[in-house]
Amino acid sequence: MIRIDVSFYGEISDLLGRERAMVFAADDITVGEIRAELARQDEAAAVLLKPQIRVAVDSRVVKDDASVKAGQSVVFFSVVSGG
Amino acid sequence: MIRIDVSFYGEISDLLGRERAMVFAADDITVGEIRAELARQDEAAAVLLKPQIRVAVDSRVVKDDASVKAGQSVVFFSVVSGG
Amino acid sequence: MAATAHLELGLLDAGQELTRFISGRDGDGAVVSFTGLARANASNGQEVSCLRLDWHPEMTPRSLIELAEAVAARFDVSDVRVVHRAGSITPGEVIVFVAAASPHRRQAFLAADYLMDRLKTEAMFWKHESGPSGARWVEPTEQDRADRARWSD
Amino acid sequence: MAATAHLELGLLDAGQELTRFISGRDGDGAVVSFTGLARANASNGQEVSCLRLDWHPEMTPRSLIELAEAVAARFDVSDVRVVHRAGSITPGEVIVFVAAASPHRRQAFLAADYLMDRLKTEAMFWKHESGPSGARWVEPTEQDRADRARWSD
Repeated sequence: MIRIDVSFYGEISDLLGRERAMVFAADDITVGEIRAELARQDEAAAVLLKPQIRVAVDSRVVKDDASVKAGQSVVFFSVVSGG
Repeated sequence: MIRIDVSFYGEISDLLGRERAMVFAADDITVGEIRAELARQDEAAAVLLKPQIRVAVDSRVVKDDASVKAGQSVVFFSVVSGG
Repeated sequence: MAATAHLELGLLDAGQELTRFISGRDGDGAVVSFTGLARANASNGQEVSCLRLDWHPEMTPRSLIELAEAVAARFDVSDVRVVHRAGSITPGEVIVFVAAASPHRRQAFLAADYLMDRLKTEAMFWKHESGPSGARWVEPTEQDRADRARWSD
Repeated sequence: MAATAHLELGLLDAGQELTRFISGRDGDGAVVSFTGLARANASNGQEVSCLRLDWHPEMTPRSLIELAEAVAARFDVSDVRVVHRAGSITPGEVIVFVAAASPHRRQAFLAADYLMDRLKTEAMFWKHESGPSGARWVEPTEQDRADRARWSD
């Protein structure tokens, strides 16, 4: 059992809030599995399946096959814009 | 007889000073005639014959055929550079 | 070659930033700055009463310094500075200040120009406008993407 | 569309100029500034202890406002400002400050860039450097002329 803190930034935070804790039976899962699990739990989280929603693990942007371990933080985020 | 104040800006002012008053017999002369007269009076003023030395009458840049009347000021100047 | 970045949660004083950036600088000659101001109207013309820039405590500051360093490495500049606001911003307030110093005028212009194009599309902020006619999230415009695409990377 | 120019015989405070220029500006979004600083070394590497900018009481101020107005007419900018020092200038001091404001970032960059290229070759100043190894008059460099030639007029 691992617990992972997932947070949401940008437009998706309107639908999903800022943060939620998730618990998984496995020791080691992928970012893609977290996306799928969120979409299963919460209809609004289907937005996470859009390709422009990127993800970071421990503040590093990664692809969906990146693994996540206990204690790591996962951030899903909408399109960024500075300046 | 007319009197014309001639001044010099930039590198040529090292050779010719800032200003000199000139007197001409005619009522109306050209800038080119002033250039020639200066070069005749003063060997150093031969520098004025170089094409990069421009001239203004009453602060407006003109060509050598521009006429100059009593009371007008003539400025000869070297290459400019701002910024 | 130096690059510094700062995430500012309070007000950003662009004049003071410029004063600090040029202070004691007698070897460079050229300093170009860009100041981005919050506008009272969105690109669709609607009135904006508040702009909010959401930010992530690690990713956002890191994105700023990484972009500043990329610019310092790419151009012949001696110093690059980025200061970026986060949080709630009122129209007329400064959102971002960038500056580049170089002995070469064109390099300073290019560095500031490139840095702004990258900040618009890559700085880790999430921009939200609200006003009397509603609220919306703001993404980089087509023009921002075209500006970014002018550069080879 | 506004264009203003000022010939400064004292010190030029670039930070204060930027603060004034952006004050109350909530419609533009983009302000680009260029600050030119007196360098401690000439382009040939020789130490410069004093830079002197000679100026003409009528032609010099007029050349500044004419250049500012030409820039304001050519680009999609709402405001253009030029402040230029004249007289004796010590290394590290500001020689020139220009700023352009626009709703469009690229137009503000282009306006400031073009204005500097024109000031370098057309502003009515005569520049004289002196230092321990002698004195010389300074003309626009080949690079300045090439920069000016990038524009169609």
